[in-house]
Amino acid sequence: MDDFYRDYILDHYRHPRNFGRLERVDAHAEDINPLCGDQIRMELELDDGVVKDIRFSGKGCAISQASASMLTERVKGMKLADVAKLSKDAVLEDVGIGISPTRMKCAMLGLRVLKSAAIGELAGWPDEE
Amino acid sequence: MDDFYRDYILDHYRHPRNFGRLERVDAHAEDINPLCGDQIRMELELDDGVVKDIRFSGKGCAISQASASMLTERVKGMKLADVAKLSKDAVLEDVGIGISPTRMKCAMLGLRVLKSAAIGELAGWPDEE
Amino acid sequence: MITVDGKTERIIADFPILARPTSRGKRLVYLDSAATSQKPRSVIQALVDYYEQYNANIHRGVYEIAARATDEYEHARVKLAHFIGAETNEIVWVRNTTEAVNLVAYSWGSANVRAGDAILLTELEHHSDLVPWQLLAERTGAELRFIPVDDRGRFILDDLDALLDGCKLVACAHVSNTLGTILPLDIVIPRAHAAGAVVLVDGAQAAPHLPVDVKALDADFYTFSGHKMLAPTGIGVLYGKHALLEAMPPFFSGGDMIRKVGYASTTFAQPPRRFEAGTSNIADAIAYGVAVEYLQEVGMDWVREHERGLTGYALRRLAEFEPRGLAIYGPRDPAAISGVISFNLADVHAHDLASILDTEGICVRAGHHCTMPLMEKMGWSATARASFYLYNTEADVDVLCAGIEKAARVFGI
Amino acid sequence: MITVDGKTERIIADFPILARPTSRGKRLVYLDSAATSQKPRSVIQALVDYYEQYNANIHRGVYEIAARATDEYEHARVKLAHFIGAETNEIVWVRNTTEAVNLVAYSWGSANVRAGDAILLTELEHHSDLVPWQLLAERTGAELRFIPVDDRGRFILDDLDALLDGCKLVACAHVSNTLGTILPLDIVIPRAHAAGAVVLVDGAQAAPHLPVDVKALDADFYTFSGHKMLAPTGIGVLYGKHALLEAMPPFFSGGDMIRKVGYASTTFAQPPRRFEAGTSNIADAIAYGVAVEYLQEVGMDWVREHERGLTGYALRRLAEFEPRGLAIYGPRDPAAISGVISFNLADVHAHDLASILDTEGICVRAGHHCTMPLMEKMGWSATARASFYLYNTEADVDVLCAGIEKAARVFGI
Ligand SMILES: Cc1ncc(COP(=O)(O)O)c(C=O)c1O
Ligand SMILES: Cc1ncc(COP(=O)(O)O)c(C=O)c1O
Repeated sequence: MDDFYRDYILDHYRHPRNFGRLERVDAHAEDINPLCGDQIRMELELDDGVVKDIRFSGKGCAISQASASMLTERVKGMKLADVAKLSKDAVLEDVGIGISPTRMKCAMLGLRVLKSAAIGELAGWPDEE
Repeated sequence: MDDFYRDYILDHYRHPRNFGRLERVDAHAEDINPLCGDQIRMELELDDGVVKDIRFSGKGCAISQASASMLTERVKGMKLADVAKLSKDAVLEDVGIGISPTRMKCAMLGLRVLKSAAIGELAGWPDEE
Repeated sequence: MITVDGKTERIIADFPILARPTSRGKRLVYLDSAATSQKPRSVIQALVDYYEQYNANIHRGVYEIAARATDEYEHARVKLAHFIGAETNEIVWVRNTTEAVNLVAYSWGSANVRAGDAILLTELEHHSDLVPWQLLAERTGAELRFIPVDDRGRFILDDLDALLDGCKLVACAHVSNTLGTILPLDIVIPRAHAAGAVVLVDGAQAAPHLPVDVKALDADFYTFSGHKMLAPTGIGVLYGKHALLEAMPPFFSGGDMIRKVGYASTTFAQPPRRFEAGTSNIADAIAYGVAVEYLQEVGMDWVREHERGLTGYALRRLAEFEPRGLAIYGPRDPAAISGVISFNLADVHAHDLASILDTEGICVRAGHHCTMPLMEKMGWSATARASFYLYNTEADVDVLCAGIEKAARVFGI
Repeated sequence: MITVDGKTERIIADFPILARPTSRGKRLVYLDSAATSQKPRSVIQALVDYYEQYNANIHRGVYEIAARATDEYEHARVKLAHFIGAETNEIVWVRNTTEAVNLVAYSWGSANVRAGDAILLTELEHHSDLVPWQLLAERTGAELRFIPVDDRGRFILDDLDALLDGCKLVACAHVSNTLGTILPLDIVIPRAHAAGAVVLVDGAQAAPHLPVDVKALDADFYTFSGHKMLAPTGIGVLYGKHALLEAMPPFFSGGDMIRKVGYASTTFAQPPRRFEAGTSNIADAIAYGVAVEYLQEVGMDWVREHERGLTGYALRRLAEFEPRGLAIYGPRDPAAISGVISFNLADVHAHDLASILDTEGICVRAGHHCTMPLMEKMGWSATARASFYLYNTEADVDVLCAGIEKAARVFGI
């Protein structure tokens, strides 16, 4: 686990990319990891089914924040339909090795929130807020 | 335990003395051993603080029925105040050796009922029935 | 005739208590598995391993032993789900069957049962599947009804549809703990559903002894206790269809069943966690997983066949005492009952009989078996009950019969 | 400076898990006893003895092993009563603190709390002593109030009498699981009683660590969990004054808590049995008796002194990191807290800190510790928590500090 906290992880933790809120929000979702209390909100601006802009907000550990931050970089410009199909591997590729199984939920929190925003938007779910 | 079931115990079990109900009831009590379901009711006729007549009724195992039966014989003619003070030893003296600890409650059921009838009468408890 | 095949012999060797003589030097002949079962070495060892190697509180620990405890605990849930053909998120850990029934009576019952609704039970329910419904009926003004049984404890289903009219819930034992009668769920459940009722099956005596598939049965709730099926005391299962559980309000509240708590209000977790407040019985849940694994390795079909054979043998052997006043209650057909036989010897009270059997190392239960209303209906003040499990043999039945012979002699019968 | 006196060394030797290295070959440094404690060999052996020698269902069995099981089980109740200065019939077995609080909330609460009544808690309650009262307030229309705490988690009792006005119940933790703060019950209970309120004390973090005498405290209810005090998971105690318990309606119903059952109605047993429905957690209750015996032999005064010394040492050692951004929450006076310290290292999230400590064999908890509202009030999203027990030493604190040093290095602090 100690070898997980590489420089680029700490950099994303301390200087998260695409952090904040959007003016125009076409899709969003929010969740909390009840095990540790980490929270993440994802907001998306869409243009013809493509992620034009994205912001995340929340608080939590280096794993959840860094992986959410990297995820936002990865999906900008992606088709929403492809975002909805993103797999765990995408996150693991971003964050690299060393996460212990107990912390896997932290790493996947951002992905879960992003995917539910995407799937919700695609399926036309009623807005929950 | 098997040596407990001597002839006189079985005789009291099969032919309980003072079994039934009284015409005139000056004191009575009834209880159930929730562990095995044995039930005993004791009815007393009093004359100037002395047990003039007694009946017990109920159903249960040889131990509870025989010891209740013997107890009724023992207390006929006794002062109610002395009945209220009867100890376990009186019953053990009557029924003899061989009761396993698990069955002690059965042996003492009659005594408990009889004593609560006596104590209740002496203390002028409100009639529960 | 005594036959112990190699398999039974190997099973017996797995149960340390069966190798321990009683204080009088007798072999322990344990015929009270309907009250609680004995435990194989692997289940006991699972407890020792947990406490010696990875005891830690679960779900929120990031360190190594907490992770292992969480994994093993949740894996036990998977094993239990598999054992009864359920989904993992349909398995709620409880202390025992009694808690499971109460949980449903409070949470589902209070939300769904109204004055004038009917709740249908049977006449041979264990107190644990009777009193919670009496209290619910009292709280709500609902009416209790009972599927009657005949004088051998066989169900009389002639009026079932009339009984089901207006019913919100049917709660019934899969197997009677007093008589062993198996309820024909394949008849009752579809008709209950057709009448719009939800069905809770008290499987305390069935899950240990018969192959059970809750999906095939289409039970809405199914409740059972670990301690009757090789697992430790203190752990049991409430199975509920996920949609039903999801619609139920929480019951116990506190740590581990919440999503978000403020001073003023709280958001609750999804089932099954919603119903598991506070620190779980972690060790016993893990050991329960080991217990059902043991049963699956032996094979539940084998268990059922083994007990059926034994019950048949016992019924034949006990019948030899009938001329001397032994009464056997319940159905006489081993195919209609699980391995439970209630009986009385002439005028010997069941407790006296059990005490004399105890001197020979034989453990049978005596009393009302927590089915007082049934006993009263039948006019029995108490019965002796022998119940069998996978570790019992025809030799045990023979010792029982020798014990009954001794009791008859003591009582001059 | 590392000092391990002979007594602590002997205690450590009694805990098998402490002799087992982690998968990375590190010594296990267990600093999470506030979540659950480790178990001494004698407690584990009590389980093995029960299952290998006399496992049987209790109260209704006449045979030898059932008698022994009943005796040991009831004797454990006597030991627990003795441990907290209660009468035997005031000890109700439950699964854990959470169940105990819920039992009171449902049974006593539903019978006694009405719309407009107030229930007084404190701002640092564990969810288990908060959410049940939220739900009760929702059911009844009662109002929740909170004794405030200052920014170090010290109680502000200035407005206590105003808060108590119209209060039916005060429910408060004896010791905070997040900050270790000890509530001055000698002030709160008499004033609560003077105001006519009943007092439930959540003793989950106190009974394991301080000498507790419920009669001297004059608590009306006192709740605690076995697993936090050397006993197995799955067993706990609700203490209630007998007169209160006697006036309470039953909660769970079923086998073993009844006096007489008919199809239509039921008479209930006296407390404590009235509240213990179904087959109890027999083995774990017996082992709980062994656990408190162990604590009594060590001496609860010794436990308290040992932890106070250790907490003082830890506070001093942790303070060395303050210049590098380590924040210690809660009171800094070891006399005002039990052996619990919450902290954070600079901008390292508590979970990351705990994960790095884990690589060194150190077990600490990280998160909200089931006190979300307190965390929110204080503005902490998570804290790391080290908690001590009788088997911890100054050497453990030193390993912790070395681990923090490592985390600081990894995070470039
Ligand atoms: C103060 C406090 N109250 C209640 C609880 C709940 O205890 P349990 O999970 O054993 O029910 C805990 C422990 O987590 C606690 O620390
Ligand atoms: C049919 C039936 N239901 C319910 C129960 C209650 O089980 P437990 O005591 O484990 O809650 C039992 C066992 O005693 C039983 O036999």
